[in-house]
Amino acid sequence: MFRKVLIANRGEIAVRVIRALREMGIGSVAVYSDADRAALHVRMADEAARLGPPPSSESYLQIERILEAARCHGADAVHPGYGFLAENAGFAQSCAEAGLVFIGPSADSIRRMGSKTEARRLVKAQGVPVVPGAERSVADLAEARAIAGACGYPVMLKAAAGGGGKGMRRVDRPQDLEAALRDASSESERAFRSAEVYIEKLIENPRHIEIQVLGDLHGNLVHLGERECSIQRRHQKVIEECPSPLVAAHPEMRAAMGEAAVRAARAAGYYNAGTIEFLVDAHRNFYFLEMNTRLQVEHPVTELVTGLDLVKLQIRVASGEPLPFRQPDLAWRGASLECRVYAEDPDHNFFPSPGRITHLARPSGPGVRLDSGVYEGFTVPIDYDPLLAKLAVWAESRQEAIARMIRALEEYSVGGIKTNLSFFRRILEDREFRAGRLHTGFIEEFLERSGPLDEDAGLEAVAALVAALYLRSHREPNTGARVSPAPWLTEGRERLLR
Amino acid sequence: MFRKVLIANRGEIAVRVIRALREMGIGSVAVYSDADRAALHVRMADEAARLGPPPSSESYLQIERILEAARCHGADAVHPGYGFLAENAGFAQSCAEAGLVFIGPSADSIRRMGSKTEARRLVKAQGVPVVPGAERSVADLAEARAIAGACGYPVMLKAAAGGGGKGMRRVDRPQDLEAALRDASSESERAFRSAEVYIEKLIENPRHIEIQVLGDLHGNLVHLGERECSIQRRHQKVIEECPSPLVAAHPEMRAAMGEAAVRAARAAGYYNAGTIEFLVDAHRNFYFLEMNTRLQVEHPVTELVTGLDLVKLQIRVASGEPLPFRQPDLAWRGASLECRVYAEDPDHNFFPSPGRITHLARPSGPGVRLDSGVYEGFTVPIDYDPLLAKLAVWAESRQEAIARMIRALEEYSVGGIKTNLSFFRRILEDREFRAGRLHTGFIEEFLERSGPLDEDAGLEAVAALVAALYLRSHREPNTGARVSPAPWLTEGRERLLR
Amino acid sequence: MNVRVRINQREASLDYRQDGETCRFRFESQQERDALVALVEPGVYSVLLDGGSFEARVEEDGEGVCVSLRGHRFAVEVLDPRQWTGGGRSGHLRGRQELTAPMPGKVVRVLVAEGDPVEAGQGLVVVEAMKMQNELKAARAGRVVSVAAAAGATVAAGEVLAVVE
Amino acid sequence: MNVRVRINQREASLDYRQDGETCRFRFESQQERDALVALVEPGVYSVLLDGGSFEARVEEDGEGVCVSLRGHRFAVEVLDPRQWTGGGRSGHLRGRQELTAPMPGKVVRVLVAEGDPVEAGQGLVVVEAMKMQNELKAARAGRVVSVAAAAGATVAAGEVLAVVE
Repeated sequence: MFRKVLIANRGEIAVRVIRALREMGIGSVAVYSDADRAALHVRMADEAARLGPPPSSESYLQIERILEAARCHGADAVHPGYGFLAENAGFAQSCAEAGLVFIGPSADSIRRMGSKTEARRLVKAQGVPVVPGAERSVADLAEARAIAGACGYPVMLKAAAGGGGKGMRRVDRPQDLEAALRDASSESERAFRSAEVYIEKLIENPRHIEIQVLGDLHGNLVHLGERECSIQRRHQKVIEECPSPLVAAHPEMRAAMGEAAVRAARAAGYYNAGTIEFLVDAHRNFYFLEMNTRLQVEHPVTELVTGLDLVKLQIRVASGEPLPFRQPDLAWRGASLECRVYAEDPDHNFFPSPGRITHLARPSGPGVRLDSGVYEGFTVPIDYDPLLAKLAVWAESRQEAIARMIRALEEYSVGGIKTNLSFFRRILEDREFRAGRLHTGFIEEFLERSGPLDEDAGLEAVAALVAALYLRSHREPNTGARVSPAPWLTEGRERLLR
Repeated sequence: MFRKVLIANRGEIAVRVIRALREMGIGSVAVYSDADRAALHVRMADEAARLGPPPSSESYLQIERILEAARCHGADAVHPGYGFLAENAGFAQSCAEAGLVFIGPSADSIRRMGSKTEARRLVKAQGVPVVPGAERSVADLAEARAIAGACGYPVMLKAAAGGGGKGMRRVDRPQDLEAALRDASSESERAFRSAEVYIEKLIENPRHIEIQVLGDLHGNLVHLGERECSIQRRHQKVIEECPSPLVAAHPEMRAAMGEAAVRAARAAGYYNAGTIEFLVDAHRNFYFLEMNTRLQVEHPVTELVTGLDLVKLQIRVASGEPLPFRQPDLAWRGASLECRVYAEDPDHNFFPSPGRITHLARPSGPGVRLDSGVYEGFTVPIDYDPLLAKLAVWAESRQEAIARMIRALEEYSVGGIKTNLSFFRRILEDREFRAGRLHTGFIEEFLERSGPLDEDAGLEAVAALVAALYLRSHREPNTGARVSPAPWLTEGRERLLR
Repeated sequence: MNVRVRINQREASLDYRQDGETCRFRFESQQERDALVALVEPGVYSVLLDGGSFEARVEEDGEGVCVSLRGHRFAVEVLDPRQWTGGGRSGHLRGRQELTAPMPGKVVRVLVAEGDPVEAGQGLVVVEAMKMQNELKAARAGRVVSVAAAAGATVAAGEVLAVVE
Repeated sequence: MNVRVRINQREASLDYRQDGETCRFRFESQQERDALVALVEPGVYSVLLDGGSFEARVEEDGEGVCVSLRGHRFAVEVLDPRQWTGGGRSGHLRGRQELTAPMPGKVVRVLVAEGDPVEAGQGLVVVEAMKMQNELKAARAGRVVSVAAAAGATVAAGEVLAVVE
């Protein structure tokens, strides 16, 4: 087993890995940019190394500095988390060359699955169904037009090196293709340093259901069941769950999708943790979408239902241990949900909201798991993803898990910055959500059909009283006119959310 | 199902019940004394009613005021939690007479099991083994001498109405009997308003292993497995776990003890949640000790391992629902530990330490469950039990659970008052504890054999530096001599912990 | 104390007097009632009223406060009765829209120039923050009278990027 | 700044100077080193030293502070060099024991009277707090010179209950 592991990441996932290492008795080395000197992962790690200035290009993406830190601190392995360098084959390669174990798949597997077009070819050859579309990136606009025309509109543009919804554009009409291609390419270039984009047939209102796989260095490869991640906004997952309500109603889907996922992973010579993402259409046909060759943000829902610790298993198999179980040993119990808590303003078109957290009340109690990367007093930097924390719950059934999540959300509050906490409750109470009728366009539809919240006159009186008491003790006697909120913001908010 | 439930309790258990009610969509009514106006259970409940001044005799033990509050607020059921009136048959009776459902067993079951001597007779008649001793309370010193002599010293004196370690005394020699009898009687009188005490043979270094039972109003009665609670100080449980390491090594014990527990409970016509406590001797013989006719403090370890929610099940069966499972449906997964976090000073003979909590950092992340009744800024009253919170963990194995608990304890800190947090770690790292060699005298033995902690010279330098920086920014320049800590306290501490 | 409050855009009257933990108050034409109010944490009030327990969390929000209460949020301003003249002021600003940066970030693209006519919902400036590009749009139709934003510039929250009239 | 500290009863020297986040210091005869020290929460310091990350939590504890660090606790006092004369003071107090209430509570029983000789470990006063009875014991043998506690009395933390010499 390793003696010391460097975590090439920040935020909640770095904290998650540090916790696992601590429980395993393995030393942890955090890395940080200047924006993160006081971040929770630095505070919690046994050791810490500075990488550079705040921009990730000068810190968390600096392969050489990370390897240098690992050397200086005597780490023998590197955990990449998700994002940043997690799916960078060059980084995995560099680790290996520096004598460090990369806690993840081989550089070769990352490379093969990292190119979305090669991945499609690879898994298609194994008989895994794929979404109709091109097997390779588009060379130019003319080729794009040809492929899109052949698939039939609407189509999706996707970054070949992509993930996490970046570099994606839906195109409904031929005349929108040029602008969308330009946007997707430039976003992909910025996010992944590759402007390559490919085209797929758009499946209308699909469900996003993915399969967690896990393999060791000895050829054992199992799947840990599915997660449904259909609740997305701008292609970013917002709420995830296990089991998928669809799979729960059609249990044979788990084995079928699991078997396809293992076949796809095996084709890439895959080991360690990875995820095969599928789109599922209205007829329960599933199509390979892509493979994420790393730990997922939403791995806790699988952990809560299977009782496994994916991060510890990643570390164990990376150190050469065989998987401690086989496929038939696995069992799924109860239901789990996860909400991704972002620093963004749901009342204002989800604009990011970095800044200092002046107040933080955190949920706990039965069945509640909070994976947070922040604390009261921390300043959320402007430089990175706005994910603050993940709130996951487990309960015996989906309905109980929903009730528990709502209860936990009531206990959760973040002050000083805006978060999407209030938004989750609205979704969780939605009739369609509760019925499990999910699809990737759910949130857009929901925002269109849901009106403003009813206000309770009884609560209004309490709010007015408390506000008056607060302001009397916090404000100078007011002698001048107050400035009202800019009508701009007020009206924009109303319009955008309608 | 109930519309609204009054919780006749305070602290973490009131919070626990409120959370369950909220998740079930049932209204909650908190009650509070003047010391608890700002307590967490009052803040979290939907409604709240004042009972009276701080002393529990004038507030949480005031049956009439509680019933009046339930009436005023339109509650249709009462959850008693543990402690206070939870095992008061008169209270259960009064609830029934007031048309309120008492969420617990019948007054008759409480009465039969509440008298420890009657309980012994009852279960003995069912063939459940009991500790040798008297079947009834001792009338006077002469009778006590006769019974103790017949059992053979050492013996235990126990409050007939007792529970929670109060009114208990170990007597090793005949000449100590008189003083012990006086102390046990007066402590029992104060705690339970009954001075009755009975005598049992003392089993040397027994393990305390208890069985959770649960029954509905339709005659279904199951056991939910065991909890080991051998880690006690002054007869108060400190660390509990499931499975018991002994039972894990001898799995046939669970069925045997479970079957005996169900038999004992059935003899009392028992329904709702209850616990049969057994002492287990060195030869794995188990003896009925007593039945707790209520939810236990340590119920979370059973919940974590069985996946059940005991409080919700209590509420469901109280409302008349049948148990949703039968004995063969139950399964135990992984291992769970619980630490009881008390406001007490482990460096100073565990003296209670009420006061204002000036700082609170709480553990979270995978497998960690915190049931807390306090918050930063809350003043822990002097009037009640010093239990602040319960920290429970779940993991795949006992060794992993121990490692996880240590990790969680590292994340946990309470400022302003003293707590026993630092003490847990010392036990959890103990070789005997890790080997699962537990008995009820464990802590006393441990305190005798464990030396002072090794101090790390590297850490000393950091501590000195931080202290200097802190003091420079927090203190006036010091011009006079400082007063050193009283030698009294310092020496008392060293001696007592040796 | 008798004050006027604006609560979620609606104006209302509030009369209250505090005596220790007890607060006797009347909201609008409702009955006069006694609330027990305790400040339990900075900015957090526990209110017991008519048997109900309410936990209200107050946060500064511009000139007013935002009160979170049982999952609802209320924007509340207490209006100075001497200054309040009945809504004339908000009318005064109605024709002018100042496009401000809602968060610190970097201007990626400016989509309009001075003098351009814009439609309601038209994108004006794209700001990147926290790895996401966010298009700031016009709330109403009008004409761009000034553009302060420049591509590549770093902007602070609240900074004016453009003005539309 | 050169100070003497008493850390867990042991006296030691500390020389340090702070320059922004960097703190150059020397503890005892150890090598001079640079620590990066950040105050991350009130009373909580993040210290990076020799590649290690240390989180230290400081709490007031009588005249000194208690520093919690990686599961260890250190009682630290910074001694005023002008006043420090080498341990004479603690000797001065050695013969006298003041029995103080370690927590607020109620005196249940007083087990000794003025003039009684007491042995080390002998119980002097029983105080009830938080539903538990706690016997306060003599640390060393001596004679009771005064008893301030009375059965039934409520006592505050730190209140002197008895004095033994």
